[in-house]
Amino acid sequence: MSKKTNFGKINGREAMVVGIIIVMVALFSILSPTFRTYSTFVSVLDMSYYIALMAIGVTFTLITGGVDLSIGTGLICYSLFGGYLIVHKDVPVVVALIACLVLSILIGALNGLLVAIMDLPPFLATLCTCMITRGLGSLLSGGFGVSWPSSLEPEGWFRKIFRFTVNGKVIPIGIVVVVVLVLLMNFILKHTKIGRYTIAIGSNKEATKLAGVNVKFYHVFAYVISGFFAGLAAIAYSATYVTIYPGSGAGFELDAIGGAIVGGVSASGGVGTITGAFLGVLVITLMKVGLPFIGLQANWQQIFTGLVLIGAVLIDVVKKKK
Amino acid sequence: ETKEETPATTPDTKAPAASTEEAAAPAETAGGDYHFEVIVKSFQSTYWQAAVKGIETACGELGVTANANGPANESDIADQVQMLNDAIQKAPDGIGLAACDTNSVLDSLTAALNAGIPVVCFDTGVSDAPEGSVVATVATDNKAAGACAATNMYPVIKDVVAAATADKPVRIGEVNQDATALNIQERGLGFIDEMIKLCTADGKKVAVVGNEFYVNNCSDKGDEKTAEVIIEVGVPAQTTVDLAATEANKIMSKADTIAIFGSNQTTAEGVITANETLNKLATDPAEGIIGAGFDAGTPQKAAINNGKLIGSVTQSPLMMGYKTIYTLVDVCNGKTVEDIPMDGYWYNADNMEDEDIAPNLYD
Amino acid sequence: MEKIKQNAFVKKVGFNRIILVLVMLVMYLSFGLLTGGKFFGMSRIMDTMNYVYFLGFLSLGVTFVIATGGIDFSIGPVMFCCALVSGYSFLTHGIPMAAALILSVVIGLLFGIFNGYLVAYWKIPPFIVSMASMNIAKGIAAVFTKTQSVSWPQSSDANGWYRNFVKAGNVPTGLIIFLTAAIICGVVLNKTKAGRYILCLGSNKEAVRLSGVDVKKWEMLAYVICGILVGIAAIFYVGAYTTVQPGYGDQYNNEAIAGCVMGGTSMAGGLASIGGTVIGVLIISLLQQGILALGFSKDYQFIITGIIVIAAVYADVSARRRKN
Amino acid sequence: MGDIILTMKGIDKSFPGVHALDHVDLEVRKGEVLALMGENGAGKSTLMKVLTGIYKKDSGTITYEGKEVEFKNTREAQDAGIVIVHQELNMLGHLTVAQNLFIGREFKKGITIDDKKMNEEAKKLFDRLNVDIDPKEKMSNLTVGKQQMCEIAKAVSFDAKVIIFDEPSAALTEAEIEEMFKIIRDLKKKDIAMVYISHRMDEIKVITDRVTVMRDGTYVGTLITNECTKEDIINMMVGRVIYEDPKTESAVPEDAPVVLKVEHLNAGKMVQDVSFELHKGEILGFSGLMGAGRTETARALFGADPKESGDIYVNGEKVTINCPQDAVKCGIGYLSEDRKRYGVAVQKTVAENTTMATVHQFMRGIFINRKKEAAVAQEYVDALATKTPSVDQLVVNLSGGNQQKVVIAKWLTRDSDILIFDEPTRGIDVGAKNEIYKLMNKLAAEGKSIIMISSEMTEILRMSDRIVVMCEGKKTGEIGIAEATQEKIMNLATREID
Ligand SMILES: Nc1ncnc2c1ncn2[C@@H]1O[C@H](COP(=O)(O)OP(=O)(O)OP(=O)(O)O)[C@@H](O)[C@H]1O
Ligand SMILES: Nc1ncnc2c1ncn2[C@@H]1O[C@H](COP(=O)(O)OP(=O)(O)OP(=O)(O)O)[C@@H](O)[C@H]1O
Ligand SMILES: [Mg+2]
Ligand SMILES: [Mg+2]
Repeated sequence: MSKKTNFGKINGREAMVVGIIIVMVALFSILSPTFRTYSTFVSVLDMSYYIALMAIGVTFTLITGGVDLSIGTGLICYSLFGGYLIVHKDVPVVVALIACLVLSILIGALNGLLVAIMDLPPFLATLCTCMITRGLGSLLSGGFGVSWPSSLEPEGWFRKIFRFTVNGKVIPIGIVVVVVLVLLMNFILKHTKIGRYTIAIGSNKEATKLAGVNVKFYHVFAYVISGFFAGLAAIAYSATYVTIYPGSGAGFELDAIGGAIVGGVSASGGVGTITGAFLGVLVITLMKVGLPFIGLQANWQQIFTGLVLIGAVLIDVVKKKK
Repeated sequence: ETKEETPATTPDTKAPAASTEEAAAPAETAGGDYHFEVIVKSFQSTYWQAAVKGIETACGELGVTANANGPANESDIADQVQMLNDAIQKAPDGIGLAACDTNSVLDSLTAALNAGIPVVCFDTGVSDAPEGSVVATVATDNKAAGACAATNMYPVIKDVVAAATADKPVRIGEVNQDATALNIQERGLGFIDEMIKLCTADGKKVAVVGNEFYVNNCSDKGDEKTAEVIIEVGVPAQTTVDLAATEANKIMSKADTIAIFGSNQTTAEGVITANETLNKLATDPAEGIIGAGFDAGTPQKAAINNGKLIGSVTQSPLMMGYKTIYTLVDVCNGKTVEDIPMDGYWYNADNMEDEDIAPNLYD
Repeated sequence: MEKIKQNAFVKKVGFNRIILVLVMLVMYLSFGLLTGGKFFGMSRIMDTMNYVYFLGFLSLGVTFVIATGGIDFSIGPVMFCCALVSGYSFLTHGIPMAAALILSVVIGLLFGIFNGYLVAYWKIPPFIVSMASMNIAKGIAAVFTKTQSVSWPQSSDANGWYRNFVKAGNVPTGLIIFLTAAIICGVVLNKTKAGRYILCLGSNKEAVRLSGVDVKKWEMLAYVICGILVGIAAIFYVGAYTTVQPGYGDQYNNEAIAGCVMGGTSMAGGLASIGGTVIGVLIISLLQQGILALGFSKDYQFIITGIIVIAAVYADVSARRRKN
Repeated sequence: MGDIILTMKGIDKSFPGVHALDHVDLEVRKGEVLALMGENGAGKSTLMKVLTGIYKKDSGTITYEGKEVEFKNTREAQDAGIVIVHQELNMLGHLTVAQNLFIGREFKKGITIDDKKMNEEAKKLFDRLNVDIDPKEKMSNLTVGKQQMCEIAKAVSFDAKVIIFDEPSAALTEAEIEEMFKIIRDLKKKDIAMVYISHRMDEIKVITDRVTVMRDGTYVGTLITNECTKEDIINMMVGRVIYEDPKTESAVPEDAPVVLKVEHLNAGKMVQDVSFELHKGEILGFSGLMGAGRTETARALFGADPKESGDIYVNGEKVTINCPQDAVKCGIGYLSEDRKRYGVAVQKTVAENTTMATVHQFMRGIFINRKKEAAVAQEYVDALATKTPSVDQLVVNLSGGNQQKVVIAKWLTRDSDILIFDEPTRGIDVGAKNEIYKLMNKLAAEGKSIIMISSEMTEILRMSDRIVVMCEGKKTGEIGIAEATQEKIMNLATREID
């Protein structure tokens, strides 16, 4: 009843997810000696970057009571576009990065327009932009897969945002970048107007409108944030992996949304934290990376992911019943 | 290595049906304003872009036209079948086909046969094709190409393998994109079987572990407990680069791993990606893991130049496309044609610039 | 314009649906003309129909789920799971073809029960349930088949008789079966108790529950019907395209859902039109086929489908808003 | 009395199917409290929503501080100094009290929101208003009354010149109402004009200066509070409409059998040890303030919400009711207080809604016999005089009263012997209201038994044979209609339970 339990609830969920992470790490480490190496730790992080960045963005839309299904194909679309500019148009990497982000913001704004202004159901609207970005990505890149400059080339400097090597030791600096962004966005969600109104829209859109808030603007903005972070995720993806193939990317969004939900973000709006979403993403990535290590064929990871998702939501359902 | 520009005109042993079909078709002049439809597996990777380039070159040389098309994804079987059907509808003088799936195109091949359109398969053969529909296949012998990687890798790791004991076995990894596509299967098994052969020849006991398909279909899966050399096969849940990298990472993280082979562009890049974190790849087995790849592409070429991979096997997509058109024109001109086996070429930092290698190393 | 809209016939069929039919005809004609008439050919039509069948069954299935206000985007992977597991059982474990076909439907049914139970009885949001079952379907299929693709027998094969469901000689049996199924679905949705409750609970679940109706049962039934239809879709998929690979199938979710909502089924639930779904599926298939036939890449199809769906749904949403 | 600050003239507003405001006039003066009265559905809320820019008027003029104005949204109205406390709560359950209080006008520190300052300011405001609420509490954890006080505090916290209270007292306890009156008197001293909408006659006499009365969307007239009697106001409100004669004594014979007996029903905090009996042919009124737990009692009884304990007997037989199906099988029907949310499926037709509980009666084999269904639905449309062009009309296009009749028809087709009417006339216009009263009396006369939950005292006194009063989840008393008075009921409804 008191504010303590309020706080307790949110932190409780996060604490629980941290607990799950610890248990998973312990389990994998016991079952597989190769798992408990520095490099595995780094590769878990490597995979978590782009999913976590998408999760940060999509959490904003989830909190408004919507969803953004276009981030996965969007990510590939932006990444293809940027890569195409570098490889085929010889633009400097900085320009490509900016182009990536600009395109992502535009697609985010398009989602916002469809959902907040044209009042289309978020699921459907973003499903359509998912299809559109999937096609657009191939068209913008001329239908070809592209490879961004490698870390050995001077133009590959952007890869050092996420990972660089000192004396043969890989420093996963990306985790710092992502954590800073997580904390920043968590702060924005909790302590700025943008965040406040995002929660308010998810809580009761009509009442928020009656309070004189420019609901449309903030609603659109949530989708722009989602798009923008898909753009950042595109950069992380391009920086971590070698070649970007058109036609891929569908399904990435589900890892991000799944992570957010495991981390306690409610699919019906109003509830959730960015830190929670980030921790949830770590669970998903750990599963992807860890399960092959303990000798389970890669396909088991999909079954486990499905079960973990249901389990996570079931906790909420059972809690609510009590 | 078969490097003839024109196929051998050996006595007519194959595809008699096709030649009679052709004879029945309205006679065209040899210079040929022929039009062909070419269907590739997809345009996703640069591999196929190279193939299309070869097709265009051949068309330019012969003065024929060809229209290349392909689904968005190598797994879009349904789309490719439709494309093939559409191509047949257009009644071209011939069809070049790289089938995503060899079984799903059979009905369409029958339709092509009935319509009197000769089909040349390239990259991937269709073994069960109805008699006479496929007049020739221009494809890499994937088994040989996979074995080629093993043959070239083995000398480098020979000493380490020799030193291996049942108590302290060594591990050779292989990452395959999937266990479904015929060419990947053959390639993967080709590498495994050759490696087993080479190791057993040196008196080593070999075991194959990992993905069930490869374990069950290799020449001898052995026993992991007594083996001195363990070949571990990883297959990602889906063919995305991140999951391919995870599989590579899993294998490369193991302390006893001495070598790893990525059996196509995606998985070879997976190995390279995993190495970004692990930093274990080296050209000397004493210093780290020996890596080998398959196909080309900028990242692989760079990795070879930088001493991350000792080399890679390239097919010649360019030549395959090129020869497909030549074969089709021959068919149209009533010549008898034969299957053209294409070789896999081992390339490394030394021979990358060679005249007969460089054109096949697409970006 | 207003006059047309007020016309009794137009009102009954629905203005937007008539527009859709027109869109479809225009598309068909223009594809026909652009391909020099080849698109009109009988065998071409049969090809198009191959795509209509399996997508149509998926779309019919998901229509029931969307009618309850839910969503299921595990249908594509579940369809592949059905085809893979039953096909693998046939090829490797030697079960008879008839049993394999039944198995396919049963697997679809089991997924329907699983999804429906979690949604209706455990109150887990449909979105999350389908996200989970999509992963589970892919995983099970891959584990069961040892990540092998499965090629069903050809029509020339002794066991290839199942292909007669798709096409028997030159008789488009698939069309007959699909239309019959659509009519049955239409009857179930509009004329039976099950359909009535599914639609009503989609419109206002709480009101139906407070009327003393076992809403959980009916809500679950929608998912079960969907599951069965997905199992049937699997048969039509392999009947036309022979081979299925593990790990895929998601690409058909979007198209099936798009076909359904394009036809006027509301994502908010309560409003569903089987006729609309059939038209929607035809449009999607035409688009898919036409774009391929014109030699354009599939990318255009994605973009155009996305735009058409947005337009169709926006038309519905704004019409409803004007009414209120 | 102060100068005129606000004039509304000839305001007209129609909703599809409802002419909600028909050339209404209104005049508000500085430093006065103007009561705006009228039956449910008279158009009071609509008029205020037009004033504050929530609805766009069809015609008419609004003059504020001498200038003609037209606010496009609440924000503009707020900025001009007109704020409104809405009838329905507009809370954001996921945010704290302070965050709710300052939503849309947060204090800022740089680009961030200064939650600390907001909490402090909220504390100051609550201290000044003498309300005991923790600003850091999550809004959804407050009682309805406290939430309402937050809304009032929020209105006060604006530097407003005109404050509109739309039925603020409905959810408040006596003590809270006293607090609110203090606040209002305070505001009056500051020359702030207020519009006070309430159905409670006593409050009107205590706190307001003038009374403007509306009826059926029209302006009837304005009285000076001190110079008129309750009866004057009621006459103006009710006008030509003749209500069913109020009951003065129970119409139920002494020996009428007990059809429903509830013993020691417990369901959460809102239903604690509730027991009562319902006789055949009886209308049993349930009275109490909002939040008294009557709805919860009804829902628990009906099986709509889980219950912890308690026995239910129907016609003397003990029954188990765990879900609405069980209740329906026992012959119980429930008309929810929130029609739109729990009563009708608005996107479905009248016929479909009518047969919602009884589809199985219209089956021919596995098919629904639509003809028979339509015929039966039409029968009830005629019997209840539901205004609808046809039974194929979508319910969303019907007015509230007619929607209510569709819900009643639903239970009548089911032949339910026990009917629970939860706020049967909420949001229903005067004419329809009377028809529903007639209908209820008719049903009771036919031997059906009715539980009627109502927050309107007049309705309770007019319709009930017996009255159960609840307060904070407990039954606090039971009075026969012959002895019942408003005061007695109010006493029981606000009784502090030891
Ligand atoms: N948004 C709306 N759409 C359609 N009809 C409406 C709408 N809002 C109000 N009405 C109708 O307008 C009429 C006046 O409603 P209003 O809420 O103004 O009454 P009121 O006097 O405030 O009643 P109460 O005392 O119950 O609050 C009613 O018949 C109501 O059903
Ligand atoms: N467990 C609870 N905790 C907090 N608030 C609750 C709880 N249960 C109910 N409430 C609130 O109290 C109100 C209960 O009112 P309820 O409808 O039961 O009372 P009522 O006597 O029927 O009054 P009315 O019908 O006039 O609203 C609900 O609107 C709800 O917001
Ligand atoms: Mg009102
Ligand atoms: Mg109530």
